[in-house]
Amino acid sequence: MIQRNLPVLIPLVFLFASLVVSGFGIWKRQLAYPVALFATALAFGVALFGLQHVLTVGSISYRLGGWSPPIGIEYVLDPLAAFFTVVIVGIALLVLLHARIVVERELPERSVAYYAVSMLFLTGLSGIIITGDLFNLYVFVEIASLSGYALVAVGEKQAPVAAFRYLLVGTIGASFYLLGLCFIYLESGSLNMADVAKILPALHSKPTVVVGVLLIVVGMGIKMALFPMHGWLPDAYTYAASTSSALLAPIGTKVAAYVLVRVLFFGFGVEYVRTELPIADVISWLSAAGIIFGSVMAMAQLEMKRMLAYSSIAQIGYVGLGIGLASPLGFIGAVLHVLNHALMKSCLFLVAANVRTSIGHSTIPSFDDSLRRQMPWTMAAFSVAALSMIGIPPMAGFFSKWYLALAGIEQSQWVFVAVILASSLLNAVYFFRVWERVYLRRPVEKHPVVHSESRIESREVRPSMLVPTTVLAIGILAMGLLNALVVELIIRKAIPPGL
Amino acid sequence: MRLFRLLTVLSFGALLLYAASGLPDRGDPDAPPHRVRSIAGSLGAAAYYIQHAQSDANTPNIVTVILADYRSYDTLGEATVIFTAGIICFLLLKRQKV
Amino acid sequence: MIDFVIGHYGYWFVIALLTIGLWGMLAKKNLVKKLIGMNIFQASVIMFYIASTTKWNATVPIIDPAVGSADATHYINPLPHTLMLTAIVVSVATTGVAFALLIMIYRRFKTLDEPTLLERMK
Amino acid sequence: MTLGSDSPIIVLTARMLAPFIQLFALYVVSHGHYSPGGGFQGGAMFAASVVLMRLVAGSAVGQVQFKSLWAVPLAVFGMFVYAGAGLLSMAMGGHYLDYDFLPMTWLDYPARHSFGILIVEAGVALGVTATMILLYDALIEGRADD
Amino acid sequence: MSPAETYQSVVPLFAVLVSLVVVPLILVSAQRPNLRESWTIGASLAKFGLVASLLPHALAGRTAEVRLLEISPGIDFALRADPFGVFFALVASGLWVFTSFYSIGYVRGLNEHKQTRYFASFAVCLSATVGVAFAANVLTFVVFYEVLTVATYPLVIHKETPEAISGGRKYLAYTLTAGVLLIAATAWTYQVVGDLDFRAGGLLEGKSASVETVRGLFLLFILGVGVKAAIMPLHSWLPTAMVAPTPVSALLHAVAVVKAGVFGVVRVVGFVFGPSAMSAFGLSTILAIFAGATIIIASLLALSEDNLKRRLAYSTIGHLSYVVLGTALLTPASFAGGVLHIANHAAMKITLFFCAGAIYVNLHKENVSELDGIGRAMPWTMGAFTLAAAGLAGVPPVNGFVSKWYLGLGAIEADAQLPLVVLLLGGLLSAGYLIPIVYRAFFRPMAGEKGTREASALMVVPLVLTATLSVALGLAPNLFVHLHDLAMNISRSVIDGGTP
Repeated sequence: MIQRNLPVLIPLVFLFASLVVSGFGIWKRQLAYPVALFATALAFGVALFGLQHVLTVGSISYRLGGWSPPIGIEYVLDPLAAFFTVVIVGIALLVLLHARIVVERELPERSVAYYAVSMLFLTGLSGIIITGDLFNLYVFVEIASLSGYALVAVGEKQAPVAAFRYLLVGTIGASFYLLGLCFIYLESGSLNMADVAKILPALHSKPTVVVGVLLIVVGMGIKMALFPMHGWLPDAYTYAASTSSALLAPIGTKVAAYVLVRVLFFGFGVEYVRTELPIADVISWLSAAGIIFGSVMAMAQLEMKRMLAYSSIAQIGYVGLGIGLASPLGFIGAVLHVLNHALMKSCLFLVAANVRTSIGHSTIPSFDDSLRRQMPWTMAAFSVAALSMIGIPPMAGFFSKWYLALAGIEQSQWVFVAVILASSLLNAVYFFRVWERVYLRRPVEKHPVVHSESRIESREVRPSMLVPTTVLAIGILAMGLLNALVVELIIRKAIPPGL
Repeated sequence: MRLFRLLTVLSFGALLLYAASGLPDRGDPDAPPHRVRSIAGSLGAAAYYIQHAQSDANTPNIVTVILADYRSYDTLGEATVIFTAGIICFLLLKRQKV
Repeated sequence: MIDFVIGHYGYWFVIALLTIGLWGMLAKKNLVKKLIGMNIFQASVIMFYIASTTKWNATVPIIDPAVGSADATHYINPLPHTLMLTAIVVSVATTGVAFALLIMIYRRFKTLDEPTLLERMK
Repeated sequence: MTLGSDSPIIVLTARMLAPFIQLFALYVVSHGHYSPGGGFQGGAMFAASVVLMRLVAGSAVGQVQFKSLWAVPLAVFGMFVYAGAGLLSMAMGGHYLDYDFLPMTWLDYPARHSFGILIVEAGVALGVTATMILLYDALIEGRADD
Repeated sequence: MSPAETYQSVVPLFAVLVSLVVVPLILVSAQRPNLRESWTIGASLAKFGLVASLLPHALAGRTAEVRLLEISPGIDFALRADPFGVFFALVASGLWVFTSFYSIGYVRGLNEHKQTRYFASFAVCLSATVGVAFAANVLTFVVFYEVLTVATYPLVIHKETPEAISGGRKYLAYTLTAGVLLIAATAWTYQVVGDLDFRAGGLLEGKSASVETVRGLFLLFILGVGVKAAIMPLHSWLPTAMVAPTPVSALLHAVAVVKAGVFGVVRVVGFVFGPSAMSAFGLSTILAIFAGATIIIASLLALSEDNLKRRLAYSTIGHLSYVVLGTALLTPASFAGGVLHIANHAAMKITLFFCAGAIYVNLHKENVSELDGIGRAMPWTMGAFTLAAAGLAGVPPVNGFVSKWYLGLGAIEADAQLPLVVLLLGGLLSAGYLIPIVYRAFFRPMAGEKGTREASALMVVPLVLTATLSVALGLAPNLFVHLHDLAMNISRSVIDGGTP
């Protein structure tokens, strides 16, 4: 029974978790966290099982309500979806493991609702990934978006403003998607992705379809913060509560990128987006611009979370670039980068959260040597993640760039290759800035303490926060060494037909 | 900046007008969404709903049948959306005890 | 030509509404007005669905025993109605969350005017 | 907290109107099979009656009719009815939300679906009612001291 | 010689890992210096032993290989101890033994801070260097090369003075950029060839590639490895990085880092492009021109530098280009000379740096102009210095002569006059910037108090030993480890097109 119902289980686990959390959490506040954590762990187990099942047995198509696809809604758990669920739920599990103390500190009175909303956020994300229906996707996009706005809003003083702006922009994005979907529906008469993929090839040149595709791409581009549509992101990630940023940044935008992959490659067909309507080219050029823009802006930031936010814009550019290249290698690079960046960015945001918990702020110019002495493990994790972001082998970050560079060279897109490589150096600049302060700058103290490392009391965060951070750092290293395994076993099987 | 916004909005409108010019006439009973079979041969959902709603669910209101049966999962999502909104308002506006 | 206009004028009204909504979101300085723009935008998307999937000489999608259900051309397409029911709920939910955010903003900054707000956020 | 209206006419009218709204709401929910209506519409109407009382009589009096505290549990319950119906059919060996597999063997095929729709609509109605009240309460909270 | 055969062996892997494994041990025993240092020494000895155990096989033309895992589809993370790799690993690990002892004397003599970090980074560096030596394909090479870059950084900024930090920045800017170019070159090669395994005689051999592609690739590769090899326009990080503690300069800037760069150049020329492609596309000429220019200019710059370590740094730049020049000439003798010079220069230059460090620890003198008469105060140190200086200038009994001899022979073989002139001029200039130091040390009166004041035995013994080693290798190039035979094998295998 479990095997047959696999696709629907993961969103359901999160949905029921949110119900339980909000229902019982009202009376027993302490219950909220364990329930949320347990649900996520359960979902992670299911996701892993699903991945294993999909890889050994094959994709699962699930007919919700028992109605076969064009009539009812279809859930599809194929290798790509299974891989994404594992990544997303896995990262969420680690972030939630880390969250307890941060949430207790930052939102003492509202932890129940906060966990309920996080569960709903994950419901939305997992639903988006597994669904095979274009309209159902919209519904889940909205669930994820709404909870995303809320996760942003419970942050610093300015957070509601950032969240409101995010809401406006995000709603435009979702409405664009809906409008584009209307055009597609009017021409194809179907909402099922596989069905649309069969119908559309005959209609490719129609202006309606072209505009529909354009609107969907723009809509999802907004959600994934593709370059000129990124305006909402920096404020949102900066002012959000630390846990929220760690939850949103690594996986929120990635899911929009996933939708783009799904819709473009599985819904509209590879040939179409590559040759007939060169939307893939547009995406890749925008992404390239975004990589440079994000990196340059990140260099100018003084606040660590803000720096990481701009860096996210750059990193989502890699994913976009891989999608835009529309080749197997580019696809591998993009999907691998989703995983790698999820690991790196969540690790970095958790580091930022640890720093905030420990010293109360994360302003880069005020960092100094004492931070390293007080929080050696956190800073070690930071170093690993930063090296990976720069793309030093054998860290994970190197390999996604490697595949993207291979893809760029394969298609003689030298500009993209140059952008990918140059951004490594830009990353180096802004991470190095932090690094140099943390490791080399002497604290400004009244009576300078020299050679007394033992005297400085440790202000390292609690194990429940430290463990996820270090696990992620180790994960970065492990993914670097094992990337070929992931690529060969999973991502290659997920390559869309026709690519 | 204002000009830029105006241009954005106008180009958006122009794009939609261009797209709408390619749409079938409004009310055309033979428009793709209404067909019994799509050009790829798959079932046209809408026609199927009209023809089978009564026999499948014993309910004459087709919209209700689609809403709560054929595409009931959508509706579950929809209910979840509204539930989410409620919890969010609870989360955002509950006064913290100072 | 006349046929084309008659067949398409409905779209044009909706498109006009869409652009108005977008303009409101982009150009208005007051956050509530932006929200109104957003609502117009969402509502016009909904209208676009409904308007574009009408069917001449067809009735509401509730089976009339006198007509039966064999011929699909007797009833208008029920699917967009269902979808838009969902979209309406989504729009309501979004508006609700937006108002919650606006209330939060107002409580903290005592203004909903964007330039003033940006001033006070610093 | 709102204080409510001072005018007896308004209060009286609202008090007389509210039960009828509620009755009509129930009608809309249950008659969704045959005419335009259903859970969302009915739920929204039901919530409207509660909100109406809160508006005219003040939030404090409104609590007598429906306690704010119960909004979240009720919404959860409504959602649970819906999602649980799906889960039940899954547990009985069908797909999620496949009403055919609901354990109601005394009903024939279309009737089971019809009944399933009713359950689901009821769940939606409960959820929407509670959520709407929740929204109103949350948005209005602390208005007096702004 | 028997045809090349490959056998599976984990020895290369252990050779890489042994110093990596001690890193946590070093970190754990931070509070107990003696234990910590014994880890370092143990690792260095073990490493040398492991590498040396590969030598007989390498001499017999047998190549140890270990394939670990696929790191990119079609590309294994693999180590191969081919003769050239063994040669370089032998040099690096052998000199690490000396440096370990010397380091202990040095950091304790100066009471340096953060000694744990120092020794840990050092161990990582050595792992990376041996990894570079044993890398079986370009991607593995890149991985270790980048690890080397990062691991060296903490050593460069060890002093944490503003000068050191800015030197570190410059170092990172150069080497990271180079790393990126190298990655690009690697990716491109993979797309062109579909294979990245190093092969004597050239990976590109027999593959059809357009002139532009090959030239572009060569440019990227040479820029990538040329930074660490300090070929002239890319050299400026090296003198700046001399702010590092002297053992670091000694080992890393005489052996590990810069030699990894030069090693990379040889790998690229001999094992990626191959002699036929090099000459067919006119690449060797370009490389030779740059190398020749570097020799002359660096030597001239060394003449005008007063800081001893910086003078030695410029000298290093010049001598690295001897190797590059030898490689670029593409004759059996010049190639062998270039390869031999890797080892010979390492032995001599490490001696010189050890001496500079000993002088600094003992007398706190850094500049050439302050060295008047110290020969009498530190006779052993300056004696060793003199020997090494003579070797760099190419005076016969010392090993520098041997490699220069082969280089000259190669130039004649290639019928190229200009390189010959450059070699001779380079030798003269080397004498020109090193002999005055010797002269000052022994024939100028010393300022201040007199008397013999050698540095601690931990420092003096290693530097005397390396000086002795230099002479010994000069007298008998095949001594102990058969470096000479090995170099000849390598040269033959590359130049004669893959079949040794």
